Amino acid sequence: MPKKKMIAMLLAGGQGSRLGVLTKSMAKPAVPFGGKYRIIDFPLSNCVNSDIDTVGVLTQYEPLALNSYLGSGQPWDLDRMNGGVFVLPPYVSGSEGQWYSGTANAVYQNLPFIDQFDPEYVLILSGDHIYKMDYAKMLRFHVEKNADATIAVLTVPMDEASRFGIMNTDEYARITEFEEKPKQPKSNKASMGIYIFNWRILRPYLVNDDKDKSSSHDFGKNIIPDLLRAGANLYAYDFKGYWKDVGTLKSLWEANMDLLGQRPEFRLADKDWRIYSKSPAMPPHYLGELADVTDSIVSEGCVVYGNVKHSVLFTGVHVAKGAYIRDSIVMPGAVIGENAIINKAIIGEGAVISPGAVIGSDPTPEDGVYDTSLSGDITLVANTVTVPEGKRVPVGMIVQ
Amino acid sequence: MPKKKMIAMLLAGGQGSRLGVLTKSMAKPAVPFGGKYRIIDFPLSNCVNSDIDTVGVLTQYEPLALNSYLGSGQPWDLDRMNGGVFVLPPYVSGSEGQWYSGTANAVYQNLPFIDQFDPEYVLILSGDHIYKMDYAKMLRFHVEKNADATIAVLTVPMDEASRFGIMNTDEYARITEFEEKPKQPKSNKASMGIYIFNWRILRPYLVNDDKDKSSSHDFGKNIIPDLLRAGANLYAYDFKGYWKDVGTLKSLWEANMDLLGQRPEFRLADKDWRIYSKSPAMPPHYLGELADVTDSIVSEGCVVYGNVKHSVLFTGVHVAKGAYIRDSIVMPGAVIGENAIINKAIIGEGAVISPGAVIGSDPTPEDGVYDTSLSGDITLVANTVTVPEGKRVPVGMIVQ
Amino acid sequence: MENAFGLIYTGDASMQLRDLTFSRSVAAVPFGGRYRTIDFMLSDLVNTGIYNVGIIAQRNYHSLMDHLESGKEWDLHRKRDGLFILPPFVTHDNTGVYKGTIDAIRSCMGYIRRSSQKYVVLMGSHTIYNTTYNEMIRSHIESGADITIMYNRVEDYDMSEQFDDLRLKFDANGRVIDLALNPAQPETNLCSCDAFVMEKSTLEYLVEDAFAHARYDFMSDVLVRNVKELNIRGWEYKGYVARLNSLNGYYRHNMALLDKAVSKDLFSSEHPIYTKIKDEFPAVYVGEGKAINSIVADGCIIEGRVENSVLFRGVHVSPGAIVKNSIVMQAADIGEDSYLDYMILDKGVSVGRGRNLSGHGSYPVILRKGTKV
Amino acid sequence: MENAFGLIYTGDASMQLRDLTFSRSVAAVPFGGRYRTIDFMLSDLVNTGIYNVGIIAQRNYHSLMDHLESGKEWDLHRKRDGLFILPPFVTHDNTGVYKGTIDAIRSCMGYIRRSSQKYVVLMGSHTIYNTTYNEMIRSHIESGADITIMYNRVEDYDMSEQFDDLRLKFDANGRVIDLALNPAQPETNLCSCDAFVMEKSTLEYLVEDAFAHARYDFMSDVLVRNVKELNIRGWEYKGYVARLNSLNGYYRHNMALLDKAVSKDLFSSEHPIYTKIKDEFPAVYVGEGKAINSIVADGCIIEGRVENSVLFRGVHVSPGAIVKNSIVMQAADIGEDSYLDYMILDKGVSVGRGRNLSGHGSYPVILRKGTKV
Repeated sequence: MPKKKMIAMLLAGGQGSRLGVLTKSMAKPAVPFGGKYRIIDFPLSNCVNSDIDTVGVLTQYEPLALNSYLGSGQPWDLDRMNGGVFVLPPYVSGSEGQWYSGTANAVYQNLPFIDQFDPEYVLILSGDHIYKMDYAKMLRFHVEKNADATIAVLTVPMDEASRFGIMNTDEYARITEFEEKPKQPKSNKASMGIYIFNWRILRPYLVNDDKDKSSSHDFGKNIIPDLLRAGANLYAYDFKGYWKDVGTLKSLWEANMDLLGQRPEFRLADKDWRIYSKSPAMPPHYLGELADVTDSIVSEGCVVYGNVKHSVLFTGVHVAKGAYIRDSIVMPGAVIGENAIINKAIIGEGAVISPGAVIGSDPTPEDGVYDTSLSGDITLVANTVTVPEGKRVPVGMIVQ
Repeated sequence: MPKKKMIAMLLAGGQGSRLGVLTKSMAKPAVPFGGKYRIIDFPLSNCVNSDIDTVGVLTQYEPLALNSYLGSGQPWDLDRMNGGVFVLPPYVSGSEGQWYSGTANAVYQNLPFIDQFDPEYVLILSGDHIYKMDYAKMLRFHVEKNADATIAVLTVPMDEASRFGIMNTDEYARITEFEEKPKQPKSNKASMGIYIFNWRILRPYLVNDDKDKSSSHDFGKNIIPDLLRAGANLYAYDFKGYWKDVGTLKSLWEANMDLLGQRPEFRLADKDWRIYSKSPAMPPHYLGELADVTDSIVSEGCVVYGNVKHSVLFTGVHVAKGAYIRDSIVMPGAVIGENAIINKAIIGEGAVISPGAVIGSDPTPEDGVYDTSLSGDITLVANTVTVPEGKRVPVGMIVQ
Repeated sequence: MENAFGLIYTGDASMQLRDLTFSRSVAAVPFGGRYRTIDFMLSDLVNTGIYNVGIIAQRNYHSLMDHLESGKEWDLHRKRDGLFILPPFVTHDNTGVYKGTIDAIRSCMGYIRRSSQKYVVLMGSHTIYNTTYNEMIRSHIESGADITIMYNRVEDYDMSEQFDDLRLKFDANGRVIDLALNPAQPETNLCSCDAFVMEKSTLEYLVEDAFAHARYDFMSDVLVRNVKELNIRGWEYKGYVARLNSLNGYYRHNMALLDKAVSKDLFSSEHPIYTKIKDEFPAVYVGEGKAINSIVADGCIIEGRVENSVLFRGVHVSPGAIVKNSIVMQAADIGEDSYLDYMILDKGVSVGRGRNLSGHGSYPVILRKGTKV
Repeated sequence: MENAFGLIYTGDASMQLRDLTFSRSVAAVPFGGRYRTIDFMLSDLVNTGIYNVGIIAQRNYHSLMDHLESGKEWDLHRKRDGLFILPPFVTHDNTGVYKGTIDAIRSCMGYIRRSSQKYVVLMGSHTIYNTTYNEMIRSHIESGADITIMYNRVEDYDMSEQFDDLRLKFDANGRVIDLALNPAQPETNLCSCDAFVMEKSTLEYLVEDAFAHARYDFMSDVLVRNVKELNIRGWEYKGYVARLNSLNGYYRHNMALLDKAVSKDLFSSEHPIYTKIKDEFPAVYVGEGKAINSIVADGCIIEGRVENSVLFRGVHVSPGAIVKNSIVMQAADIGEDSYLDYMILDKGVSVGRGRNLSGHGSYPVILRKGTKV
């Protein structure tokens, strides 16, 4: 196996319990996003666009959807002879097996996988962030700084800093201190959970961490503090741009809303940084004579006869005439019946909203005044659920 | 996902503990065989040659080598858009994970995988058998008999029948009784561990078997007897041809020896039933001026200056001048030093036999009289071990 | 899997489609918002379970090669069988132009001979439909026919667009007793769909025999001429058939997709139509952007108004622009406040701000690939 | 990954290799038991970390296309970049034959323009070696050269085989001050390896400029003519170089692989040479079957005697047959008790029982593809 300069380890293990029923039978990275994507498309496309051709996907929770989705890796150009995308589940070694007990432990259990590529650098990624990032630039920074580890950080509003892991740095961007959710933050540089390590440096720390029974085997809680204590060269890499952890229903909804508008917060229409995904074989979408679609994303296979305002329709969604959808995301294959009303809601994959049903409140704002606030509650209809005719699902309810 | 007529589930979970040190860090199906193959190439190639394009590989023991080897499935033509080869490890569902506790349990835990293809038939295979078999023919037999399940059987010598699971059948090949290793066998039709089930029939049996705490969740021990008890239509499909379980060092050695000679027991040189494998990028082999190679298989990347009699040299093996190899198998990348002697032995991957070392007994038989008996013991040098200069490793010893 | 292979004749640049086939064969002509005509033939075969497909290419097959690549989008990148592009063998003696279908088929006899399947489905490339051939092959075998022709009932065949119009007449037993090619006064409304099933050995014999007698056209010289000698039968296809035999026909069949019944027929979810993946983002409607009664593909940015139109991938309709009754192919850029009516825009056309371009329903105007207006 | 793309000129059928290039380009000529010459160029590029490669094809590129397929064996089947076969565009005006290298490169300016890399490695296809270009590119950048030529020191260049023999003369600062193409009396033993590094923009300018002045040969009209104007430098390759510039040379370089030092150079395990996988079984020696001082590929069945020879994949040497000093290409069948000495057998040759065929060391006899003797 030829040596690799840098390989990526993508932590996709999370059950994503804060996404609730959406992740009942799939790992969080397999959750649909942005009309035709799944969350994992974003870190994978970032890798490919950054010339990283070897990605280990660490997962132990309901990997079927993810496994089937990733397949041979071809949609992301990751069907490589040397390298490619590998799903890495826990396994039995010697006579017994061990489940992944933390982010660092998951990587530790796959030391032989990493060692076979003999990489200089290892990039650690999460499977639940939406962003476009050139990891090659971050690596250049890491090399220039002669760092042992580099952590990507985002500048957050000072009054929100206490919700994040905060890096305090000196004038050369060297990290002097790391505080997890500090009450009195000294800086507003928040860790994005994206790390580049010199593999030579990281490896012994993983081995030692495994022996420490009191450790929670986590990069943020254990490995980074261990390295800091030992006086290692840790640097903070400033990331400018859109980044969102879509770990909650609200943030998932919000990130989808961020795709809309004349100057969207996050732009999918970017020829220079393509997001790859596995495309289903569906025809282009069709809008009927009476369809009224405004400020929305409409994916292939959709057939729309009704009204869609400021919403994201995923592949193969049917919207019957008279239906009214607003400030909502409708996941693949969902069917919205005649005169149904969907307002500020998430409709799961393959859900059926029967005619006349109302999901969320009746919409009151005028056209062009959309609710993108996080104050009101999101209403959720889980995957494959059928909401009966005329049924009213109140604001904030979760139907499963 | 389009419906499939038949998909295969390949049980590759075995640690293969009877292969001892050879499987210390890899699952049995990844063990090298026949010069350039690994054991799993045989069932996989059988699948592809039988027009089965969807194979689930069930594994939980050291899957790294297998995972890396299978990659995108391309070498076996299994990089398909719908279907292909999938490595299926145990996983966490809900809040906890469960390791595979038996062959039937492994398939049970992957019900959702099978269901997504909605197959009419499911083929159950083992990952440790060497044979060429047209499963499409077996399926035709299964359909003609209108069977619920069909078990491939091999006719074994009557005096060995008590070592096998024996199927007693009526004149129409219908199985009337199944006896596991019977003291007084009534027939000599031994189960090969290859089953075709109607998925509709098998599915509820797997679900019920999972609930039975006393079950060992095994196809042979539980599912087949359950079906028989329930009066299901079970048929025995007579397989004619070479078949070998290579679960022991002796049978692995013997099966390799079976490839040699003018009329080999098992013929690799078969254009009509190609065995596919992942090829390393190595040049053709080179035999030096003084090389004396007789009745042997020599793979790409080998460089031979010494003597090789009735042996199998795997890819990239080096044999220095004066070395003498006889009735042996030398696995990929092993190096045999000057004047070393290897007799009736298995040399593991990357092992180094230093000059003058002797593995097994000094050879005595004349040219052309080879020892293919299983009476004497095999000597084994484990993967990557170095045997020092001049060292004598006695017959039957295992060096690790 | 069927015991058959597919052989698709992509023909030379056809004059019927005028500027659309200026630099591509009919098989590579864009259709229905994200497809090329060849996608339908390939998907029909793959959905049948036929995984050995030969494509007889002539000159100008580069855009076809680009589109097909290794065949992986149709699951046809295979070690055994798969997709074979059979280009003309250009040598000092051979200019790469075939004398006719017979000559073209004969030039790939090597491929035909090597194919291990018993039956062949021979197809043209200007007739679009969505079916599987399983039933047709079964009916071919059961009837004992030499050749089975797929046909449909045509109601309003526009005689001014007549092209490769092969009419079938049956006797009471279902045997074809007369075939007429491009008849001025068709006796029947049963019209060949340009797909033929026969045994491979039958094809080999018929082609060699015709060639030996200097006859070069499969339809007239083999089928029509031998209707008495051969046991020819038919298999009726009842779904929608789009014959791209004129520019008007091309326009009409694209527009027909706005009819739900037609698009359901051609884009059956049971038999998906596969095509090359372009990794475009989903279409986005921005500001005043609207579309009604239209088909819009991925990668479109709609800021203007679209009516009764088919938009291919990556079209940008700027604010204030109005696109009506038009077919707009890949990556067109429609400038602000421009107006298009009854237009066909080939790939990469750019329409400047405020331009006003109109064709007419019976004569849509076509803008060539890459035109800047 | 290097910021460079590769451009390989495969040339037309070369007369130097006589019957070997009767139906294939030099790039598709089999070499070394399991390779084609193009495998070396592609592997050199891929091992360098160059994943954007254009191959300028001329007539007779079908066997090349068959061999390369989607480029997956070289890991060149990619969505961004990858392998591009650039066939001649045959139209009514263009017969598909280029006037020279300049004309050929110019015909794929579209590909060159679209390539996003700054540097280009331009290569011919009859010079075989195993290296990476990383060091050469670095030296090119550091020296500030316009063009860097890869060269090696030749000791025993056979002037009777002279072909595309470009000699370099340096000044004290390492700048090339003289280039001589096919000189009758070479002044130096520094000979171009037919690989050139330059900025893409330099190539674009030089090609357009030469073409505008009706000059069509890259070596004579661009390099030799402009040696004063251009800052041309060299990068010395010290490993084995096989120039396939004559049939004798072809024979000699294949035989040189029996020398351990040469085969180690060309088949370095650090820089593997990739080729198309054929899924052959490993070679098997049966009964009296023996081989000495020979290279034997997968799929061979050796029942006779092989000496000082190179056997490609799938060769069968029957009992009693003797093969000496010969190159035997894929799938040859050597009959019982036959005798071959100093022969080159092209693909699929069949030698009958008891046949006796001999060439001579200085003039090996070649049997054309598919010959039955």
